[in-house]
Amino acid sequence: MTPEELVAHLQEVDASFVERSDIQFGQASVWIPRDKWVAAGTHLKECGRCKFDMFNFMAGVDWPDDNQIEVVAHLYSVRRQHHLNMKIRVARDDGSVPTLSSVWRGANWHERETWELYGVVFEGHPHLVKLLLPEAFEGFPLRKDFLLMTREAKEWEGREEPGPPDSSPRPGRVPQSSGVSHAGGSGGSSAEAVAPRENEGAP
Amino acid sequence: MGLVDKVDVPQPIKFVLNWGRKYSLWVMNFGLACCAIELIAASTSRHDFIRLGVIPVAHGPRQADLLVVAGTLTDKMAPALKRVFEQIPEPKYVISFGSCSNCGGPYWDSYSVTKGVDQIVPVDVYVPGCPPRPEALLEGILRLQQEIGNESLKDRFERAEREPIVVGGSIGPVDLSSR
Amino acid sequence: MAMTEERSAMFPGGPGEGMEIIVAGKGDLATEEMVLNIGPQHPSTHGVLRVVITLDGELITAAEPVIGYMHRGFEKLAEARDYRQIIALVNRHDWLSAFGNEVGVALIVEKMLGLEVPPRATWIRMLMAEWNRILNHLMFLGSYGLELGAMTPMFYAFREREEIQALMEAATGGRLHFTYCRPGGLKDDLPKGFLQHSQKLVKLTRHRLLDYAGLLLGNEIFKKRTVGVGVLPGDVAKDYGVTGPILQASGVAEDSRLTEPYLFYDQVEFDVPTGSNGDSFDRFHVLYQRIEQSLRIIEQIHDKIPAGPIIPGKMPKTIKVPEGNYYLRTENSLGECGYYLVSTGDKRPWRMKMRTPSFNNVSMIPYLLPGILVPDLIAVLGSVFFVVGDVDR
Amino acid sequence: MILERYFSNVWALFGLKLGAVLIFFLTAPLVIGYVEHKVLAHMQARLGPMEAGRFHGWAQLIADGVKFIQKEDITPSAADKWVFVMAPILVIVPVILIFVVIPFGPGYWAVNLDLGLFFALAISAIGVIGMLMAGWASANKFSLIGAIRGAAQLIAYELPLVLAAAAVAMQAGTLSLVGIVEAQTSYWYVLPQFVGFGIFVTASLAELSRPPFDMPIADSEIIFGHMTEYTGIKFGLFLLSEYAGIVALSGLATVMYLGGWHSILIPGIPAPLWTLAKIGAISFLVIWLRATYPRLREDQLQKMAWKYLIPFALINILLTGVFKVVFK
Repeated sequence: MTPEELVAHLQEVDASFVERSDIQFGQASVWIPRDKWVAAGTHLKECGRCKFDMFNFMAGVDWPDDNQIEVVAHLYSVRRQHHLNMKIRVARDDGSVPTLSSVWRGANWHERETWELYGVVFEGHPHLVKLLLPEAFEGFPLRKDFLLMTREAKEWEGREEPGPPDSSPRPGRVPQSSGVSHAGGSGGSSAEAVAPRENEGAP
Repeated sequence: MGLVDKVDVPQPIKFVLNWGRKYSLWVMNFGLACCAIELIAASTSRHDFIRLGVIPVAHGPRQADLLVVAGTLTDKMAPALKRVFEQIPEPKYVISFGSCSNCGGPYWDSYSVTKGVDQIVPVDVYVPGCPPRPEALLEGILRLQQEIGNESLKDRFERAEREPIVVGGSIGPVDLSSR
Repeated sequence: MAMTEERSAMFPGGPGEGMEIIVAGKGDLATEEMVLNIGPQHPSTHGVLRVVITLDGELITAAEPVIGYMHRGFEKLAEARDYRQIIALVNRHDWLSAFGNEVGVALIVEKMLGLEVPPRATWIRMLMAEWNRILNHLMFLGSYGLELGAMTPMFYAFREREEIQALMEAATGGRLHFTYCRPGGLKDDLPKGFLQHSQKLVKLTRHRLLDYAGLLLGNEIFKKRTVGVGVLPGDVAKDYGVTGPILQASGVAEDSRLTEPYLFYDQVEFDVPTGSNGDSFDRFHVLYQRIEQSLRIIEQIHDKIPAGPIIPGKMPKTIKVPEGNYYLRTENSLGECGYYLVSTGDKRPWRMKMRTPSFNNVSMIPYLLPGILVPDLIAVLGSVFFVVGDVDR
Repeated sequence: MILERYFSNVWALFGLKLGAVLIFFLTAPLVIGYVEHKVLAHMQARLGPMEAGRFHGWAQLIADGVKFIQKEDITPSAADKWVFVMAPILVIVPVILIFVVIPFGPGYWAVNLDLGLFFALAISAIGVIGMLMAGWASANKFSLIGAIRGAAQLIAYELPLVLAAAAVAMQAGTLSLVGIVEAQTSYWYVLPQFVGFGIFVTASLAELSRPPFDMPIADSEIIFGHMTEYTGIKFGLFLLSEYAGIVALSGLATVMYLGGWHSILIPGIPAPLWTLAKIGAISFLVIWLRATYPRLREDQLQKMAWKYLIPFALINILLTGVFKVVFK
């Protein structure tokens, strides 16, 4: 189903499912209210037309200026070959989201990871324990207010603007402005023309 | 073991002991990340460090005497490395293989990576590179064997401060403290 | 004894199917279960995965994988780097197919920028991605034999890998991490005579593949150790979000190169090998057949590479991706490797989620392990193809 | 015995024989170990040890021995000390005793027991106790699993070993190894006893836990099995006993099936060299198996022993009996 049909289908199944929806780069995103989260999930999995049988991943996105964390659950249907982003906005400090691990088994680990990196508690999760970080680690690393200490202590002294590939001076490279292309030789059977290098140094 | 590390053994016996240790380095490959693949590549047919008498068969730390730490050491893994290092019986040597284990490498600003293995275990040879080529490991092993050939166990056990070998650096030992 | 019927029914065709396993229940002869750590440092866990298993004799009753020993925090570091610097970091996660990761990042930046990539660059990217897939699969062909006790396939696999790495090093300069992609195209063009060398190598690799067929696939002990071990039904695999050779071995022909063609995968034909009952032997056999498919794709690419530039004429000095969020999926060797990029128009991503195949593939291990013997645990762990850097990111 | 002609004093004779057996015991495993390194290497497209001892690394295992002496001798604190120390001795002594009984040529043997075969098989069963002691004493879960697997495997494969040997004893009519070799002048026992030879080699492979039966020291599952906690010279003794075991059981197989020192076609070569050549051939087969086969799971192992090897061995004894009655 195309993204528009998907959103329309969801709205007509239960109007309260979809708070807000938008389509970017051909992918549908649907904001779902907190109390309808599990109901929407079960519908998306069971319903014959959507058939979202694969729980792809779950990502958190931290929006500090409007003090919210957005939890994105990306679903994919192997049979219908279409995608959907289930999104939910939760308060930054003690936000909590009902768990989807009862609907998809793949959600179990993803929720544990999102909890330990963002601090969003998943109610009803069977085994909400640290997954990636060591037990003694405090703080939620992926939040914007968690700073990388080494970068604070010493700024990265490498080049700030790496620029396009050919402009960076590398020892032993023939300066490109002379138009000599050190690499040519395209496909054996295809045209033997040595490819002149067009990008003679970016403006 | 009681005698060898207390008294300075005479030269001919020391030569035989060093020769034995030099040509029979059983490797405990502590493969963590991408450098582990280059470590395996160094032990298989093309770069084959078994020719040098370095046998990669030691699976357990008890039978090993060369610990090659290859890859990114994270804070969660550090106690495991400390325990494995302590399980290896004495005259043991450590090669830190790859920039991640040398100094944290491309993850210099990560919150969960230990910046450099030498905070956990004393390192004898540093092999720079990300990942270093297998030939760099071979050079590291050769220079380690060269040093084993003319060292004396007595001062090794007193942990006399020795300059670590840096592969690819200047021929002589590089003074790391000044950097 | 209720315990006995229930146990032998649990794994038909598994070990001790005929044997009556008398397990003392509670009360008088209750045997105590032993907790064993297949620890972070173990010869056969491909790096640093730890599985805590509770054993009853040698039969596993429960298994809990503990990961995170290789967690380097890529997603946080990606927020502190700009798009060209991310490519140098991203290929250090699935270190067996590093180029696949780079292509993913380059593609998502080009898609959101709406950048037009010259066709030669796209074809070379496909060529490198397929060679890199073969490198990855050869590594697992070798290491799976080693886990079951056969030492020789590992050395043959690395003999082939050295040949292919020499070819890729000629173009990119790296053996394992190529950093050859750039948003918009490639770093350099192919060196002279690269394609002839690549054609010769395709013939050599195809001829040498027969060694593995003879040494492992035809080996009765190998079959005895893998057939019927660690059976993963298709729908459970989909439920866990498992993708790649493991899902294909369970009979689901899901390959994002076919369902959502990226690069020029719609202009080459290849088919997706699938297994019948999803056991360890099928997973290994599917992996073996995928190499032949990749060789087939490479041969088609050799005739289709046009001449032309490898980077668009005018590349901006710093790349600023327009505002928005998008998820792009690519078929890396171990499964679907996708990037979810949220950008606020800055030169650094606001949030870059890396969806790695191994994380989901490893998450289904607690389903596979209970009820099998310890040596089967190693056979099953080996056949769940994962790279730990991919699992922990 | 050749030496009896020159020395009459019993103690001198005893000393010399003991010296000969010990020298053979120390050199043969080193040769076999070195051959294993090189053969495996060339089967795997690589060179194998080249540096130790300048010419093609011939001194690699001597370097290993010199290194093992210097290693720190660790006894785990939770281990019970005496059992831990005694285990390697109990594994290595039976192998030395087998060498005492094997005849290498007419007159080239340490002792000509008229119960030679019975003695050799009984002694080789003691290795199990050493393995169990090692596994139990090192207080390590992996070594406990390894030891128990080893014990189950060795007991299961003791029976086919003895039954195959019984068929040979029946064929030759004597239990003395020298007698068996002398009975094979006209034809080698490998021809009529082909099934017995297969069973004997398979069972001896399992006895030594060599691939494809190396479940007890499955290095990818339980690190080194019962040897996990051993360091230094104690581990060296275990390794030595493994290689010496190959030589011992190949020796037994040569004596029983390949006609000991009897030559084929080329008469000129002295007798002991024939025995050594045949021992080398069987050892090469054992090493070759290590390069090609993965290891079996231990319940498949047990199934193979109880369901296939033992019935075939019994049928073999029946056929030998019929063969003896009909042709004698």
